[in-house]
Amino acid sequence: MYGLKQDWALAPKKRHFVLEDYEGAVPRWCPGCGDLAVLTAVQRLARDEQLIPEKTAVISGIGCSSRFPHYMKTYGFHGLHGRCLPVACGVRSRRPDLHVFAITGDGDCTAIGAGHWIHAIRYNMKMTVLLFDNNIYGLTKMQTSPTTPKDHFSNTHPRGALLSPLRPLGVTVGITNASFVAQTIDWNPAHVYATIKRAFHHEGLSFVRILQRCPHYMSTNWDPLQQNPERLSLLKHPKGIVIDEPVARVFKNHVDHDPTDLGAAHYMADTLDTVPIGLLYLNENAERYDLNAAAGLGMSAEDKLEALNRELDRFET
Amino acid sequence: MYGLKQDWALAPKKRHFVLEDYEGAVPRWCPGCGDLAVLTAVQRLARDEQLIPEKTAVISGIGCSSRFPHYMKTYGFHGLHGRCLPVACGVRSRRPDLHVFAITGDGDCTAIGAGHWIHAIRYNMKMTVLLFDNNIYGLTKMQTSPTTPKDHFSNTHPRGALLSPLRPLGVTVGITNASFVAQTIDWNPAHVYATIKRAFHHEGLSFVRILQRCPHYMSTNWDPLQQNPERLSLLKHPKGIVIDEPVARVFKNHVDHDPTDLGAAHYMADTLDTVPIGLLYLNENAERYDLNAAAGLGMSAEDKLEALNRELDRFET
Amino acid sequence: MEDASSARGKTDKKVVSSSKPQSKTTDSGVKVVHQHVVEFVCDSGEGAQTAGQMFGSMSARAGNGVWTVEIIPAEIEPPHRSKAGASGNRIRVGTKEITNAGDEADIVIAFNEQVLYSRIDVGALRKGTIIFLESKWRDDPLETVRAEYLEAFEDFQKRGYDVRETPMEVECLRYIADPRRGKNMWALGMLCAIYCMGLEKAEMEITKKFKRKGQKVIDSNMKLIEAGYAWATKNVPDRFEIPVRPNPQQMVVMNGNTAVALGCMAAGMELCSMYPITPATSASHYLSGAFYRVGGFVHQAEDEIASIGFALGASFAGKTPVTITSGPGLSLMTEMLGLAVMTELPLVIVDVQRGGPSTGLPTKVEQGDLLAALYSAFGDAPKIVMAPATIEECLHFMVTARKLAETFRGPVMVLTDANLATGQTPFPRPVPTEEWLSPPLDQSPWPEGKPSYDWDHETGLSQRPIPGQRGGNYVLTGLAHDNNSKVAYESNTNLYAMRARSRKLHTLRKTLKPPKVYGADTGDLLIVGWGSTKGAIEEAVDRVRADGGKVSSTILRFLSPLEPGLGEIFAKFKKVMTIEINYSDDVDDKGIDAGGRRYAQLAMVLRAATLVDVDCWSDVPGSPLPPKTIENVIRRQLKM
Amino acid sequence: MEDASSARGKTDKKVVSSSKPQSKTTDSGVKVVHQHVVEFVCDSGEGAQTAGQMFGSMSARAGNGVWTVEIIPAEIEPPHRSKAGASGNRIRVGTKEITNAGDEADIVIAFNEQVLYSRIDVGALRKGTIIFLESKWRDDPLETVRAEYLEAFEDFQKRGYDVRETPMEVECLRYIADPRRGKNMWALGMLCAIYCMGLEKAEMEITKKFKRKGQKVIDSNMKLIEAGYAWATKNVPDRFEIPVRPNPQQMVVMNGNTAVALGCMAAGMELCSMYPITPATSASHYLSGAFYRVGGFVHQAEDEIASIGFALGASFAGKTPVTITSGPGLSLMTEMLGLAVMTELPLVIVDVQRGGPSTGLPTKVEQGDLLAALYSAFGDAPKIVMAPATIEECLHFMVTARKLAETFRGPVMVLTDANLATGQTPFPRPVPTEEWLSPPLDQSPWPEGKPSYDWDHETGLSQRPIPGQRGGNYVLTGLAHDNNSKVAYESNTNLYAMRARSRKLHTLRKTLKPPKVYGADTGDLLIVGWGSTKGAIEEAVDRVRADGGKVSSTILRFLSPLEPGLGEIFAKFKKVMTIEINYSDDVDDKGIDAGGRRYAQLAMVLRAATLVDVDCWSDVPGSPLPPKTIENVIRRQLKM
Ligand SMILES: Cc1ncc(C[n+]2csc(CCOP(=O)(O)OP(=O)(O)O)c2C)c(N)n1
Ligand SMILES: Cc1ncc(C[n+]2csc(CCOP(=O)(O)OP(=O)(O)O)c2C)c(N)n1
Ligand code: SF4
Ligand code: SF4
Ligand SMILES: [Mg+2]
Ligand SMILES: [Mg+2]
Repeated sequence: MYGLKQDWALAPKKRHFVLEDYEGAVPRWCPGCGDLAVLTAVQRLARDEQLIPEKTAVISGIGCSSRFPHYMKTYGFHGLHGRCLPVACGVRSRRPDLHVFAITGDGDCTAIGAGHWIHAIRYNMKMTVLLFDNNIYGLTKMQTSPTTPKDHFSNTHPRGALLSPLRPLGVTVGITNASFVAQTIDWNPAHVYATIKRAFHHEGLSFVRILQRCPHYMSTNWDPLQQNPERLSLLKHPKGIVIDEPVARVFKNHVDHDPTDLGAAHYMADTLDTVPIGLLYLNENAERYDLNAAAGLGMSAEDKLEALNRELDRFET
Repeated sequence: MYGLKQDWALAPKKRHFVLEDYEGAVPRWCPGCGDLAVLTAVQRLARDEQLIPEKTAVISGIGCSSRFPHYMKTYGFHGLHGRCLPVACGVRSRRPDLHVFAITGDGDCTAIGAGHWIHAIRYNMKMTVLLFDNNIYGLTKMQTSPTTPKDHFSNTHPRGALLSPLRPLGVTVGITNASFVAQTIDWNPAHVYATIKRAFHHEGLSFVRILQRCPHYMSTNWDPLQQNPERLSLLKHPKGIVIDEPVARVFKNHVDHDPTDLGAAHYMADTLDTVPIGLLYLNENAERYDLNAAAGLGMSAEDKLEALNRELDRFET
Repeated sequence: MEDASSARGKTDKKVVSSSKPQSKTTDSGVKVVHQHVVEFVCDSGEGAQTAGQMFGSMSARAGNGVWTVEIIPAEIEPPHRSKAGASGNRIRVGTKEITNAGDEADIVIAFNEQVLYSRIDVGALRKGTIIFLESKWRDDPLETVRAEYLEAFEDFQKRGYDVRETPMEVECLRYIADPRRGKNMWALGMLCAIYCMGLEKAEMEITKKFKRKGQKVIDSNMKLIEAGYAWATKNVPDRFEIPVRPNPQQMVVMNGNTAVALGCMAAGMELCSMYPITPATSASHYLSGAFYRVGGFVHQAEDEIASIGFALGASFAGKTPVTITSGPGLSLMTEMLGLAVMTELPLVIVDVQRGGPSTGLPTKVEQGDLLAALYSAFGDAPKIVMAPATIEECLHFMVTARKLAETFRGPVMVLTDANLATGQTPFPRPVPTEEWLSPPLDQSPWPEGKPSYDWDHETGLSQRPIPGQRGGNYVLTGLAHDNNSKVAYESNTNLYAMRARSRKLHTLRKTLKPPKVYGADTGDLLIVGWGSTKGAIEEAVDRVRADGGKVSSTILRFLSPLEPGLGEIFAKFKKVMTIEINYSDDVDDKGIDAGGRRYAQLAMVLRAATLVDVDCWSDVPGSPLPPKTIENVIRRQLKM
Repeated sequence: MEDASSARGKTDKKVVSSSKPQSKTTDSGVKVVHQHVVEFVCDSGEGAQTAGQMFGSMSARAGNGVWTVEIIPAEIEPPHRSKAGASGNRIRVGTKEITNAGDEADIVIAFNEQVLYSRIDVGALRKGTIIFLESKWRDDPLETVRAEYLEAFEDFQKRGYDVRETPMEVECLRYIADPRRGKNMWALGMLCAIYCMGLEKAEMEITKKFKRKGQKVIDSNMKLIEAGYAWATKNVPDRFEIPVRPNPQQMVVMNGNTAVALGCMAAGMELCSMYPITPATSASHYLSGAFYRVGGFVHQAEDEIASIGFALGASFAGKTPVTITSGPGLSLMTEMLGLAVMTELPLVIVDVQRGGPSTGLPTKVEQGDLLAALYSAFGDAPKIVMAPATIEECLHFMVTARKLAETFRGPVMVLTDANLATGQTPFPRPVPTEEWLSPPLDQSPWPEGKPSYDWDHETGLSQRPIPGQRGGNYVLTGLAHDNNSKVAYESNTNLYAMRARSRKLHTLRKTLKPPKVYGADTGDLLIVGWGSTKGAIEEAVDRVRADGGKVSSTILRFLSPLEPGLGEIFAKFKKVMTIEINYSDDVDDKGIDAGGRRYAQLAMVLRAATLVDVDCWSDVPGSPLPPKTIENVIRRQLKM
């Protein structure tokens, strides 16, 4: 069955998980914070996919969004600012049996974590990466992030941000060996869910940028998109994110876009004058570093000792 | 006159510089190392442009290529591995009167320096960045770099590199606010010179990737390109790198390419089946962070003290 | 976690109250006190911070000593009526200069009972603390709220607080429609009455504060203040007076981060290259705006490595920059810090210490970065490390730091902490002069033949060439180098350069005076401290000395090099101990063998430097040490 | 730089030669010696390293003690016939176990005279050293070369070396066309004759070495060896014999980096997450290949932060990893190291120390990272720090380190250095057992209700849940947390967790024994060392003791926690001093006031811990300290 994991097949499925099985501490985000919608989507996905909680690891950096693991009832790793992705890759490397989710913010991923971002995309290890892009540093109280709109005031740029925002999708698509790049909006729970689900099933690293509301520090940031849905373009393709008609109807522009077309993906990410929603880029043939990184797993102690002794032989006087 | 700098205009040009005025310590690269050709080109450029040596700052990271500043007779900064670009940006920030060259290697720039690479490209501060890409870690004696060809043996991958190489041009073109992205080959001195000259005159950050020979650790790496010039494509355009006909004739394929066309630039960087040589991307309207970073330069001490006192007024009890 | 409280004997159960009576009552029923602590607590957004700051500001302007500190919830929008949501201000007012946030509060104004619990948890209240408690919850439409309120009310009484139910909203509703946006002013009016402050002071303050918003706003706020004043006049029997001491000096009032920022500008530094981090960032916030006016630029880099890298680039180019960070950022700067030492690049690094290790307690105070500041960079990396002990010093030390960085050609670290960063107090207005500012860029030709590191054999000092100086061309390198900055692997060259860099610390040390001893020069106990604990330590010393205890204290401002004469000073006391806000193994802990005790950070440095058996008492409560805690430590030591 | 050599009184001008005669001559004219140092130097690519290693290997197989170390040029392809280009091998052979590279060379084989100067510069030669010098340069077609050669030749004689011009190429040309690819073997043959080694040994070695290349290669090499042997038999009068001691043990021979790598595998670690850096990388090079056979993976990350981050991810997931780096990499790992301490993630970090500060002397030895290892992470970050003192320990300590990391739930740092990393010596073949390997991943259900940090109050220890363990779910966080890993800002919780982490060091300390004293238990002087200086220190102690000097030594393996009993050990000596390869202010330097001296790193730690006036002698020559240097330090101390 679709979604059936090997370990379930081995241990006949006895446990059944409900939503509460994935609910950790009570979320302490601000009222109306977009993070909450995504948390709900991930919990629903876990329930629908019947993920074994102890086989699920949610890794994050530091930021409002990076508190996410605390609100899940799985294993979690709330690490250091900017370092979500190397840690997630490390978890994945020697534990291919775990489901890995990586939670990062626009500052966490595209500022201090930018180097890791490039390389994690390139490694393409199987995991679901959710970039919560609220265009601001939330946790540290409103400093400019690389994605903050130009001229927008913040505490570090009281006369407005100096540069046009970095476009995370454009950068990601440009990284060699990118395999799955999508965008969704926190205020459309159905689309969020469909996107994360598609991302979860991708065999490689799926990168999902979520346009996330931060009512506290960026209260009107996404208003133009919310109030004028025609500023969004829903990307449609059988290989893309497939959603129900009623959900799709909310979007005024529908664009046919083949996500396997790199040039078109670049166009969608950088040039399109509306905001693309859906799967921008997909390369199912991208190389997977995790398949290498698991090398030698499961070797028996006897074999190891034998091999070790053969190594020592090389150094005999 | 083209190339005339404001400070020359102020102090009537009395000094005339010859090549030796730019020659520092005797280069200690391996015989046949491509770095040497580039050094010569930069020294020639400095002579031809009559750069004032003390007004020129050459900044680097750590690696074989990063020894470059020692071989120039200008001011130099041979800093830390991966940190060439932030330092160069810092030099530029408060000294718009200096000519800044940044010298970096494939490891220095695209591995440990990857985060700074993204952001320096985005800041687009006026400077000439030369990426010496020999597809290997030279100084530390042959470890895989992000640009090492797949399956190529190195000391860290004795059974071959695990992933296809990162394409630095593709990534750079994908970075928001990139303004000048070019590629040249160290074994064509005329093209190297023309490229660096064009880069030097670009009003913003010019990023030049140099395919660099490392006879010591990658002896046959560029042989296919050297032996089959038809594997290269010379990009031609009036806004591009203009070279003399005899130089151009060396290249078998000539491709008309408008560097201001972002989509075409992506195509050249990532999809073209030959190796593009020349200017891939140009955006002369990109925002320049250095124009902001120089804020308040040259304020007099009196004005400063007056302003300071006005600040203190705000805190009076 | 039942064990937590008994982890060691540091909980101050046997608190001995200060011995001298601190107040007397006048004929008019006004109690004259020398200091009082007032707290305002509420849900965030209810304006207690504004009102508290205004109260502090009015007191300061009147000539009182004042220390205010914000009470900030850990979350950005915490739920209402919750412990986690406590937001507000603590204001300590006194006749003399006030140097710290004090002990338990004398008066608390609370807009709901739940937020009060967070203050109770941190020990901010004592038996007898007067609480003005918003009473509207008693009649809340929600049953649960009413129940919570009643339960808490009874609990407060049981705990011995002097609870005064106060109908704040009800009273305010007479004047305004939304009392949540006004009752802070009403409460401020009440305080004016209680502390015998004329309403003119409030009016001045209001006018200053709301000038830009127009007369209408001023008037409506005044109306509420007057109402609160009138209500208290009628309903509150207590009257306190905190006498003022005339102070002819013009004062400014600000927190330590603002003082650091102003100090940067007063030092003529024009570049602050930083990455946001709590609790350091507010310094850069202020600079970001102020530099538009004073000339300069804040570079918010992509990370801390880039921020210090960018700074070092600017420094190389001749402009001494500052970077302002906190523990995690400092960790990331380690490699670049080593480069700055090795290449002798001037740079000022401000580390606003917060609770560690790791992400720790990001908004709370600790003095846990001393050893990291001294030793984090591998190899021998001698650098200057200073610690301002007051908010005023936060400003002035920046001027010194820039100068030292340039004179001694290298990085200077300035350690402050969350306590200094967020505390506010008045101090004499500094008078910046041209000498404070960095000199203009030297672009004169470099003397022919002069090496780029022309180390003076005696002092280790040298002048540095700056790009643009003709003939000064050199290539700066983190590799071992000779005095011409040429890479050199010879053992003698390496040793000579190392010696020159080390020698600079000795040169500076020779210019330093021994630290002053507070109290007598000899005695039974010398408390050694550094940084923000100064005020509380000296207040504690005063109290114990007033009782005849032979205790003195000394505060170190230089941690590297150490100020001279410590051995001599220590020798005059029977016992020397540091008091610090960081971790040390408890001396009484049975599980630790004597030679293995892990000491507090300054203690460890002093033990190695002086071989004196310097003891320590330290704790990591995530809050400043109140004078009373220190007092008790001293009394225990003196067996008083 | 004229001042450099007089920077302090550390240059060993008044070298006192060791007192005991080290050799006797047999009837057959063979001089029997207990140890000899041989050097091979040439341009890189001329094969001296191969020949040198083979000589070492033959000696080891014969039963001699051997220490070999490579001579490596700083550049990758340095010019021929240049100081900078010196490449080769130093081989010290002895009757007993050889623990260090020794003093000046007894015999040097040099393929040109210029490379010899680089050895002279570092003090590798003494009056009387026998030099076999390729003579072909005398007749070089280039005038300049001939002149250089003649000048050097005369200079060498003036310096008192025993120069023997040797026609190596001329002789080789009889057998091969390109003598640059063969004269190393000819020279090896010469050594066989001089050291009375039968040619069978050489044949065995050649066969082993060139097995894969086929018999033809073996034969042509043997021909050259035989030729060299024959030539020396005729033309070289000197014969030496270094008696062997029968050693029934099976030995392995390798350098410290390989030992570390083998140790990782023997410990059952399956992930090495690293970023290349000199001089650490070769350990990972070996692992990269060996893991294909032994099961495991080397992750070459994009930088050091990612490498330790990746490692901690794997650790969280239950697989204790190793990362191997050097100073600059360690700096970048500082923040993550703090996280590992705070969250109690097992991890082994090997720091192969090189010359600092900053990029410093990247290929050279220093012991300059001790304080950084101990204190770089801000806040209180107690961790285990160990230092193997021999190449054998490099292997075994890795097994211990992995075990300690898991038992004590946190990072364990292992400090080696460039001296251990590149030195090669034989040691008894280890016998790995299943117990050495990490246990299989525990995936059994987590006991219900058991906290994720179930700190034992006495020991601080706790068991950790591993993803996959049902019911063990927790969220690891670098924020202050309670025993359920829940974020907690309460002061008691913070203190309790800090105490638990600190307590682990005490728990380990209780299991440690006091370090052994080498020499008598009491005396005039105790030398304390750590790491790679052990061999040279003990050899120096032996020499001085042989002359009646009352000196002993002790080597610390644990730097955190310190081994117990140091105070007691120190008390039995009149004076205690450390000898270290790092910077300290010279004790005799007039420019330094007493209280201000900056001590060597271990000395500073010991002073703080014991309050004993531990002196130090340290230097930063970029090379191992020869026993003679240490001997002289000791003699000066003892006024001998
Ligand atoms: C090394 C380090 N530098 C800085 C910080 C302070 N810091 C914490 S979160 C954050 C930025 C958060 O912004 P973002 O990643 O966009 O997440 P958000 O809060 O907006 O969800 C910063 C700068 C830190 N914790 N560690
Ligand atoms: C923090 C740090 N990590 C690692 C190193 C070691 N290191 C020096 S150069 C280098 C890589 C050099 O490769 P590249 O940048 O491609 O330059 P190249 O030598 O090939 O010109 C490395 C890993 C270092 N110096 N500092
Ligand atoms: S500050 Fe913004 S991002 Fe953070 S919790 Fe509040 S609304 Fe969400
Ligand atoms: S190793 Fe390669 S890159 Fe380095 S100097 Fe030699 S040839 Fe050039
Ligand atoms: Mg954000
Ligand atoms: Mg390279």
